[in-house]
Amino acid sequence: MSDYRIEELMVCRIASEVDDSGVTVLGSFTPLAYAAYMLAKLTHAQDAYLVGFNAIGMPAVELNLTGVEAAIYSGALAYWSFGPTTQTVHLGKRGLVECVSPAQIDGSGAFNLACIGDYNNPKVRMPGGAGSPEVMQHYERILVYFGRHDKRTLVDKVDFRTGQRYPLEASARLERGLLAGAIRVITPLAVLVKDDDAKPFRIETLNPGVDVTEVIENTGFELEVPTNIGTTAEPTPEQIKLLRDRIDPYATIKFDFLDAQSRKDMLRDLLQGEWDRALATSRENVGA
Amino acid sequence: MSDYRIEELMVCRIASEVDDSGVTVLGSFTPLAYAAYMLAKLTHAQDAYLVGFNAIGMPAVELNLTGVEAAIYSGALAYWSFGPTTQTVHLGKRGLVECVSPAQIDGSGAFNLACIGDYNNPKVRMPGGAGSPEVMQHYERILVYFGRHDKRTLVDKVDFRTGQRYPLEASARLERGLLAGAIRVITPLAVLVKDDDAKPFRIETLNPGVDVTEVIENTGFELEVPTNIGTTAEPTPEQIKLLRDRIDPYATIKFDFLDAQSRKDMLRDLLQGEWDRALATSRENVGA
Amino acid sequence: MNKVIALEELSSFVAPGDSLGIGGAWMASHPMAAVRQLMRDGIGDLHVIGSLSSIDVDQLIGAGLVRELTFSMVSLEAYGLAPHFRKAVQDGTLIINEISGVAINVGLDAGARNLPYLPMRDIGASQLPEVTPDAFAEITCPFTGERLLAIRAIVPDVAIIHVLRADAAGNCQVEGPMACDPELARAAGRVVVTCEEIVETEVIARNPATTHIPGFLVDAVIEAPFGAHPTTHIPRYGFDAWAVMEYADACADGLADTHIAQLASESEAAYRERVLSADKRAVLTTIARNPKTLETQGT
Amino acid sequence: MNKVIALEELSSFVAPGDSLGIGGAWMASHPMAAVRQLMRDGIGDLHVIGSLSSIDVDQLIGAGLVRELTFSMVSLEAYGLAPHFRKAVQDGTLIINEISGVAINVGLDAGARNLPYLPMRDIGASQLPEVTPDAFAEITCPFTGERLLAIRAIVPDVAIIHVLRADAAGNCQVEGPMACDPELARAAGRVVVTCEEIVETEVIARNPATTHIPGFLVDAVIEAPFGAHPTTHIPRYGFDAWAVMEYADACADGLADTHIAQLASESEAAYRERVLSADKRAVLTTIARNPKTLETQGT
Repeated sequence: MSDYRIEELMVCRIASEVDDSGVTVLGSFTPLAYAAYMLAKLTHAQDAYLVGFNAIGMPAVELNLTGVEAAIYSGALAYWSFGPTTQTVHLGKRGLVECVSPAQIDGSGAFNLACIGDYNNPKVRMPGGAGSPEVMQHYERILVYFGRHDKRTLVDKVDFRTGQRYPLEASARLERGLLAGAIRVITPLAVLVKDDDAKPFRIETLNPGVDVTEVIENTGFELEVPTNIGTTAEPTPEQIKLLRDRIDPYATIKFDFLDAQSRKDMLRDLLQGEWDRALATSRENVGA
Repeated sequence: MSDYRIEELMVCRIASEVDDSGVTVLGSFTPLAYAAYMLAKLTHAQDAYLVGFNAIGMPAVELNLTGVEAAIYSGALAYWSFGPTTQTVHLGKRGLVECVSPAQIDGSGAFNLACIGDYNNPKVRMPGGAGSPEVMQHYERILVYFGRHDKRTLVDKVDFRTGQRYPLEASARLERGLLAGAIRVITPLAVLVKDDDAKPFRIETLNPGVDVTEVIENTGFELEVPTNIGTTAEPTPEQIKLLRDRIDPYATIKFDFLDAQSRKDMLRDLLQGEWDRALATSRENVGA
Repeated sequence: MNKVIALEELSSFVAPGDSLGIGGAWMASHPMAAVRQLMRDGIGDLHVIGSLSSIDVDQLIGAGLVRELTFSMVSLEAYGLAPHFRKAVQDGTLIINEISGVAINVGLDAGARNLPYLPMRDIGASQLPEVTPDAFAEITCPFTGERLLAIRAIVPDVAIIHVLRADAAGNCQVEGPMACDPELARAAGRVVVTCEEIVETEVIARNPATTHIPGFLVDAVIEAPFGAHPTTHIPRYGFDAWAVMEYADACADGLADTHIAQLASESEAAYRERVLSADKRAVLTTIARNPKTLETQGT
Repeated sequence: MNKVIALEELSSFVAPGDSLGIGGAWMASHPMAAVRQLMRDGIGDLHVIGSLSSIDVDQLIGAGLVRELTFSMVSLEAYGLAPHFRKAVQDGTLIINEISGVAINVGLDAGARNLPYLPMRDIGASQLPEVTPDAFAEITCPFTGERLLAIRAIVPDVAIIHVLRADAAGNCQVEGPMACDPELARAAGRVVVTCEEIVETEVIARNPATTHIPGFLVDAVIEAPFGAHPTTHIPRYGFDAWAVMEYADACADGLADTHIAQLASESEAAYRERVLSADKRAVLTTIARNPKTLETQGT
């Protein structure tokens, strides 16, 4: 199998973490993560319990820009406000997989969603971390993904620690009443993993065709480099077909891999398509 | 107006405390209290917000032994489990009127629903207080009622303090973040009130035809006796009509005023009536 | 994910010695079919945790299955003191942890949140913290310096709860009294649900607002029609006060052991056959379907 | 009890200087009609409290009405950084209390319970407690000795929340995203609700399970169709991404002031007339009514 795009490989790697042993909550609209959860639900993890907004047990949905909320609610099995959801899932040891895509991560696992520059006098103020500090600390499987792998995102030290899973050692976590589980960083080049505060991130797998040097040279923090490093699994034809035909027919997952201007162009195109389709449907319905 | 029974006067006195300024929650099945809340809702307090079981904003219901749950749910405006209800209403300063009918009360306002005799080696173990300790402490208007007024119930010192509203002074309560409001004891003889820990219960009103000496002689704790004591308001003809015709057509409110054997007889009679009516309705429905 | 088991398999989920949270409150929605199954199987040495308990807990005590009881009330309401509870406490044969009713909810809430305690403002000058010191402590607010009451988390090993309908994955819907069942389900280590009816997931999705216990909290689902009987399960059936009065009378007449032995010796199907005559079923369902509400003019 | 007021009377419930909780989350169900009314009335010096904020908070900042902001996120998501929020923080003209998102829910929950704080286990090695020290403290469990995080109660003077339907007494129903609106309603001193539609109480009673905010919590009810626009209000209308993109573009092109001035100068009816063409309405309602779900074989 070679006919796949790098974002599709990343989607499949994320999807492989999703199963039916816990609850996975959709956060801010992050197409790559959404696509991965839907792919899991359409393949190996059909019983995966997903939560979107306040829709508990949401169905699998097609990705698009304007209709995701409606789809998430159509077929949901329960409605909970954030209170019970955060208490029961996020803090109640039932959170399974979390994907976060921060502006920066460093070798300690700290990530930054707050600011570039000094917190009190920032060069760029970013949105803030929403529930990511808690989620990063309390869920079982933490996946940090990036549309690019370079020293501007994988940095020596984050400008601000919005969150940091700590401690990382399984025994220390269990002793504190927390779920155990590593942090993984998933990028266009490789998968990195960290499960011990005293040790650096380790290269877990290299994406097909990527050389270990390329990873080291583009990472701003120290890496442990095992002698034998496996290759990240390639998507299967079935996965690619599901992604392109059903889950993400308009290729929204490209979003995280584009620069600002291309993103804007992509959004405009996607929205034009959604407008046209909705208007056509509306006229059909009137006609019917 | 003289054609009323003492329990009807007590119902009307309790009803007068209910208005639409807070939420009143129905506790264990206590016909006198239920009748009072329904009477308020059918007269001066039509917007009173009542909660029964998990039915938030329940309708007014007819009193009976087997169908109250169904009626409470029919026309309810929301469903909440005990969690949000107790947090928001009981502890959240929204509880308005609470009626409790313990085995004993003493001059401090302490009441007992646990045991006669020593707690660790009781002569009679009673049911326990359910949520009454919190309710007694957190609601605004506390009404303690008894089917009889004697020194076995209004005692010098309770055998066990299931609950005690403390402190009672409005200023001390507000300082502690609690709602202010007095405790009232409502009996076949009189209404007693206490709003200051340092002072005894005061006779607020005497029921029609009751002499102050009778109250003092039948009360196991010290009473403050003002020089001028008013008379408890008598029920109006409209109130009596509503109670007898609509709210409590089978006179369940007598229950608290009977001895054990009469209670049993009354329950048997009431249940026979409910069986016969339900069976007749069921056959009509089959016939229809 | 198919979590459906037979009532007879309940013992795979409740072991002797367990702490066991029992759902329902007052005379409503107690998981009585499961209580009867525990009696059939003789699963004993239990630490039972109730919210507002009645015949459910009284029967388990009567069957000799309860070592310890955490409770705020055990009562047959109009039908008298709970006879076995009363006797066991008076005889000193039952360890009791008496906790105020709202505090039990707070304790379950703490358990649900993976916390060792939660604060509440206070319960006045009650003596309960004195007789149940393990449940209550004082704590100071780190922001305001106020003295508050801390309630220890309650985390039952297993909870059994009765609901109206559930799918095979354990998504549970309720349309009548549910007590603190959702909090209990969140707090417990394992959750077994009995239901009036097992339905397809599509039925659940038709009215998600009534799903009070989502499937991810549930370990086993048991279909048990009239599973709350003789307590109510609105909107299906009203309160079988006749049966509860019969129980109270039997206990008062010294026939408690016979009554309990009967329950323990027959299957659930035989129980329904014996106790729920055609007339009784007609009466209980009619009561549930013909609510006597009173017109008011308010909003 | 009739609590219905006109949108124009909002200023009777929100005063300059108030702390103001704003409902909704991400791009869903923000009370935008009320936000626009605050801009019309120029009610300023506000301490805004959001959960997961977006264009609602950004516009209020743009209109110069926000003195202080308690938040976990302000974002236009795919449509970029929230321009006025970003500028105000970079320029140092806004007091910010940045709190993690779950902790905000915990703080509101504390407020709802009349408590000065609630504990949670921890948020890892985040720096937020360092930059927002008033919101976080350490506390020790009096039972287990565990170190926990205490979150200070959040008690807004007033909350504004948008819902699907409400009756005149303020019983509110929601069938789509509701964020932490119920918790916000319980925590706030006053609650103003805007709704797509005011209905009779009988309509509420028909499906009580969807009533997430009971009337006793609510002080005023305002009918505001498309009151969450341009954010979504499921099941009525989908996300007007076109309008949000236009807002982002206007701000990027230096036309923010004109854009905000336009919103502040027109009535809500004029806003709907201007922004919601027949085609736009058709598109937004079609999106809401034609959910694109994917068949799976799981349960």
